[in-house]
Amino acid sequence: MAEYAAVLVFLLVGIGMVLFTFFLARLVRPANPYKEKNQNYECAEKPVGDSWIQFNNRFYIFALVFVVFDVEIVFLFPWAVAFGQLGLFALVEMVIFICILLVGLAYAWKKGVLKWV
Amino acid sequence: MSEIDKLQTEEFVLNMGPHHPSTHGVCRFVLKMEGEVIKDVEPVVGYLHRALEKICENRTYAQIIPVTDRFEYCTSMSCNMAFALAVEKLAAMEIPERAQYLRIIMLELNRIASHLIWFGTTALDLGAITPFLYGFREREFILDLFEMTCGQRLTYNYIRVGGVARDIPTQFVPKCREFLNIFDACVDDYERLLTENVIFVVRNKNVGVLPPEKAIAWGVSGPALRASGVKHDLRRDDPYCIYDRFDFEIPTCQNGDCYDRYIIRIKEMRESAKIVRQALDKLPEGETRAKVKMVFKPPAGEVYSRIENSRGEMGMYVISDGSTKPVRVKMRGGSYNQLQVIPEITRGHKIADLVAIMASMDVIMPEVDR
Amino acid sequence: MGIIKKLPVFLEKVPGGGIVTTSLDYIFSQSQASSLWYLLFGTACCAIELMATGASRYDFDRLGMIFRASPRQSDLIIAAGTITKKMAPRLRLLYDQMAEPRYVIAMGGCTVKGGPFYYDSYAVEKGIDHIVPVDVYIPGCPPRPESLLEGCLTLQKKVKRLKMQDWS
Amino acid sequence: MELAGIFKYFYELLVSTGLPQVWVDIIAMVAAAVIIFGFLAVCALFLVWWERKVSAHIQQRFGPMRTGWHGWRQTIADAIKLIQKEDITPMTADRAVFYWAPIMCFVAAFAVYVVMPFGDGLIVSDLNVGILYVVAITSFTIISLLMAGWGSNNKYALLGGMRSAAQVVSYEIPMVVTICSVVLFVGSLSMVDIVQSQAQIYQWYIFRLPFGPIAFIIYIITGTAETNRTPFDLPEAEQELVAGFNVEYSGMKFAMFFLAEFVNMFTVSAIGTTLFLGGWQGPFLPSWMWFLGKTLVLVFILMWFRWTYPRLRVDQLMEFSWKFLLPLSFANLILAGLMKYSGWFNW
Amino acid sequence: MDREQLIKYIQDKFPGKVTLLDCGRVEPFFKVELGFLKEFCQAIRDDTTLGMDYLCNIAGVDSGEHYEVVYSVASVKNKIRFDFKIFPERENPAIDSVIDVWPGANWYEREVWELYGINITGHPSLKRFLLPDDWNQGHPMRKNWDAPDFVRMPEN
Repeated sequence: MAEYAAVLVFLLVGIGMVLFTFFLARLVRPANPYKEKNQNYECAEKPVGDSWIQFNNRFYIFALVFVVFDVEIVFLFPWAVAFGQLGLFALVEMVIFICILLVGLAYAWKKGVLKWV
Repeated sequence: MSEIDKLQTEEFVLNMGPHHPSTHGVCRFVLKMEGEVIKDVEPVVGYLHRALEKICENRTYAQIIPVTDRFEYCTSMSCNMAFALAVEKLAAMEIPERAQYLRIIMLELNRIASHLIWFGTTALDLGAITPFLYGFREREFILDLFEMTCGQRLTYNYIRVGGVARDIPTQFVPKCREFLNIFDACVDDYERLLTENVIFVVRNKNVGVLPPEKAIAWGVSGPALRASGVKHDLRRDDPYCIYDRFDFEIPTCQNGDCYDRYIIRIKEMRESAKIVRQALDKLPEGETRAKVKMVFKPPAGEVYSRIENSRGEMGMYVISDGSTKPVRVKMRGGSYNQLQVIPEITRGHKIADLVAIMASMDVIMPEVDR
Repeated sequence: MGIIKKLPVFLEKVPGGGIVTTSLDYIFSQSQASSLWYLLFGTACCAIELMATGASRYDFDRLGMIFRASPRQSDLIIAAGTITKKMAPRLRLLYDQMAEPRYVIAMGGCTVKGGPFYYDSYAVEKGIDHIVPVDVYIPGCPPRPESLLEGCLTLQKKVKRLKMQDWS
Repeated sequence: MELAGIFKYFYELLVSTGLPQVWVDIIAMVAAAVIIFGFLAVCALFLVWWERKVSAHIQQRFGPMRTGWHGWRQTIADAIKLIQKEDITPMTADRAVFYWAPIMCFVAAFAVYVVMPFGDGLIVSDLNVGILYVVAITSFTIISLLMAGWGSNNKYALLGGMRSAAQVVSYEIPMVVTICSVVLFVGSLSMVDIVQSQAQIYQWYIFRLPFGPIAFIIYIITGTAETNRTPFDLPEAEQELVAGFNVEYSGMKFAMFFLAEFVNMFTVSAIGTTLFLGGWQGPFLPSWMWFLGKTLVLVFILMWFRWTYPRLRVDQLMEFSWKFLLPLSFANLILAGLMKYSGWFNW
Repeated sequence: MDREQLIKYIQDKFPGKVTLLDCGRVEPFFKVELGFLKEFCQAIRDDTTLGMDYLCNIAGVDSGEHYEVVYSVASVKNKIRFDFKIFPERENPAIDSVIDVWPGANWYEREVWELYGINITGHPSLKRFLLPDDWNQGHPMRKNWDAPDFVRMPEN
């Protein structure tokens, strides 16, 4: 577990360093906010409506497909690591597994899910 | 498929412009979007409305020529030309031979320069930055030629009523030949960068298809019209100047999509170079300007004259009442109609396609707003 | 903000503090001057010359100037081209939305004083200094790339003279 | 001149002070983190400068020339200027999300370097899940871009953020599958093991025909997409979305996105070096030089892409990933399995 | 079809409604009766001999005494071109829209409406076009128009 401490240290040091530069900039930079300046930029026009809207659902479907595949990949990694010891059986099994996955992909493709709008 | 589409997506209104990198000036599109798909476009123009026509009403004919320069600054020569042609038609003037040939050389060089700007900005709008700089590199050669002729890089005031302002300097012809010699290789270079680039092709094929009937009905002209398969070029169909003496092709394509418009313009650059070469060969000696009185008063009358500019039909409608100033000058640019038709061909496409269509139509805002 | 403005006042009292102040001034103003990112903003004819200046022969990048499309990240508006009455509020808004310190170059006759559209035009703003504060004026219709580069160098000189106390 | 010895010397010096082991380790790690942070800052500044010079020379220009010799101080000046820029938060923005997005973006890019094998013995911590950790931590970048897009409450930023999320999500899978095919050969997830399994030049995975070159090309394509660079730079497509997700960011926050982009580019190249080009392995020169050299070559290739290609459209981008790269990468994985099992090129 | 033939053809086709004006220098200029505009446009577009399918230009004119709207039309396939004018009334000028005939007329008509104040009946969206959204100073292309900040070119 001790090795993983490095990850924690890196995260903390990273956040710390970035915050430190922000602090440094705070000392130096001007600050003069007013209404027009803080208005959202929309090509030099006043923004029409809010941008927090119900966004295109297609996006969430992509996310779902992604999650499906990502979970499969979690299974792939241990298989790949232990492949040397497992031999032919593992290979055939994984080919079947991947084929099932690809059938899923083909289904999604046919259903038109993979069309980004 | 259908189940997904039934799920609700909120429409939102997105302003694209007036300050936007790819609206070619200061045009604004009010887009009704559904996700990335454009449901409706409304162009809002007028951000560059400078009242050129009002200004023309209070200038003498000689003073109007520099005003027309600002009407369409990418091809100022043809603006000069269109106006000079209108006034010459009014006054039924004879133009010296040498001036005619010089006009052709300048117009065609200017067409190349304008197409090079289009080439650069099109590539830029599609995300390729390097072709932009290549296009501008060759454009500088042409600008050098113009500069040695009339002292300006962009607003030339060179083609005047009755001829051209002054004769070309002696180095012009050799320099121009030098440029023409390298130019074909340069166009090959551009084509290598884009024409068969897979990404460029998929971005442009079948995007913004403009069928020929629609193009004519909406008044689209120039390369955009020819890309739809209509062989219409005023240099041939309604010859002005001495275009009927030259041998050149009018390229046409069939599909009318962005890619065809690209191909047409690339071919046109080569054709223009061909015309310049012929004109240089035939260039006669002699006067460069007809005798025009200091206080120039064309007879009363009205004329609409049109020429083929790099963006399509450029028309000048001039009313003279016999005094030193015109009653009315109306300028008509090709971009006006091409911008007008953009909503028609953009619905259902994505933002990125709008950018590509805008680039391929080669819209330039001062021609619309004046 | 505020602390840095008071710093010179404080440092003056310290022996040798002047050295710190001047060298800080030097570093800050030099780096600001040599990295003026300009906003991609052009309306008319001058915009073409602005593009030509950015292109290979004249090459803005030599001076460390690159374009940014968003006003939030740019330091400089080169108002290239005619500003009409319809455009004027938009230019002001763009200027407002830039992060300070920000500079304006009025490029071309139209932005300086209306240029060829001063007379007889009902739609052109007669000089953009009615709308935004201008640092450098470049006359010409349109100015040549050389004069634009000269204008930028003039602006650089102006920025290099800035001291910490002057910061807004 | 191997650098590992120097670090070892300092570590032993620290041990000899008699501090408890825990403290020694923590101090060493913090020191390593600070050193790598410094390295990355310098590296990113260098890459920005380099990119500007490369682009300039591709385009027959000179690029920065006025600040120092060939403008070497240019990006330093840019950084100091960005420190002086005002920091604007739009009034309708979600302040917390808006504030933390750049931090997260940079930290995600930075934390990868825990397992980066810079040279022989130059690795902060050789985690036994190495490459999986890299894959996991780089995914945080998407969240930060999404945060930036959402937090700005700007439509362009939102479109940019959404695009970036969809894009990275799509390209993640072929990338991971490709990495998986290398892991299959190595039989370990540790970065050091991956490097050590390619000790000789003919053992580099790029040369293991036929699977190696395909895997490498898929990796480079997906890597370009993951770092949002042309032809996949849709999230910040200047000509479409003004500046995409970072349209509202100014000053130091923008600088963080900017730096993170270049750090990510370096990361992708470094991982590519480790996986396919034998990492630090190489004759004569010290290992870290080999590592840096190979990485910079890959970085150069990414830059070359950027200044040559136009940009894809968003739906074409997605289709390319799902309909072409994904099946190809799975096929390649099976191919790799067959190769490993049958023993071709498996020396 | 040359100039004389064209004049004759049009005068024969629309007797009484269309008259030839003498202002045309190159191409013929016709005057079309106020109420007859739309019908005329439809007819010249659908006529096979003419086939004026292409609208080049619409220009509003204020000659000082009266308003005019000038249409320049062309035929892409027959390669002929002519212009015709219509004279709206001085008070409350109004003309018919020709969008149904040539959709490209849309913006030209908007412009005429905005700059000359000539009302276009049947136009779907007469909104502010070239002038600022908050413009309230009338129709600037009219000859007698003036505004406080409008500077005329001084006569030398």
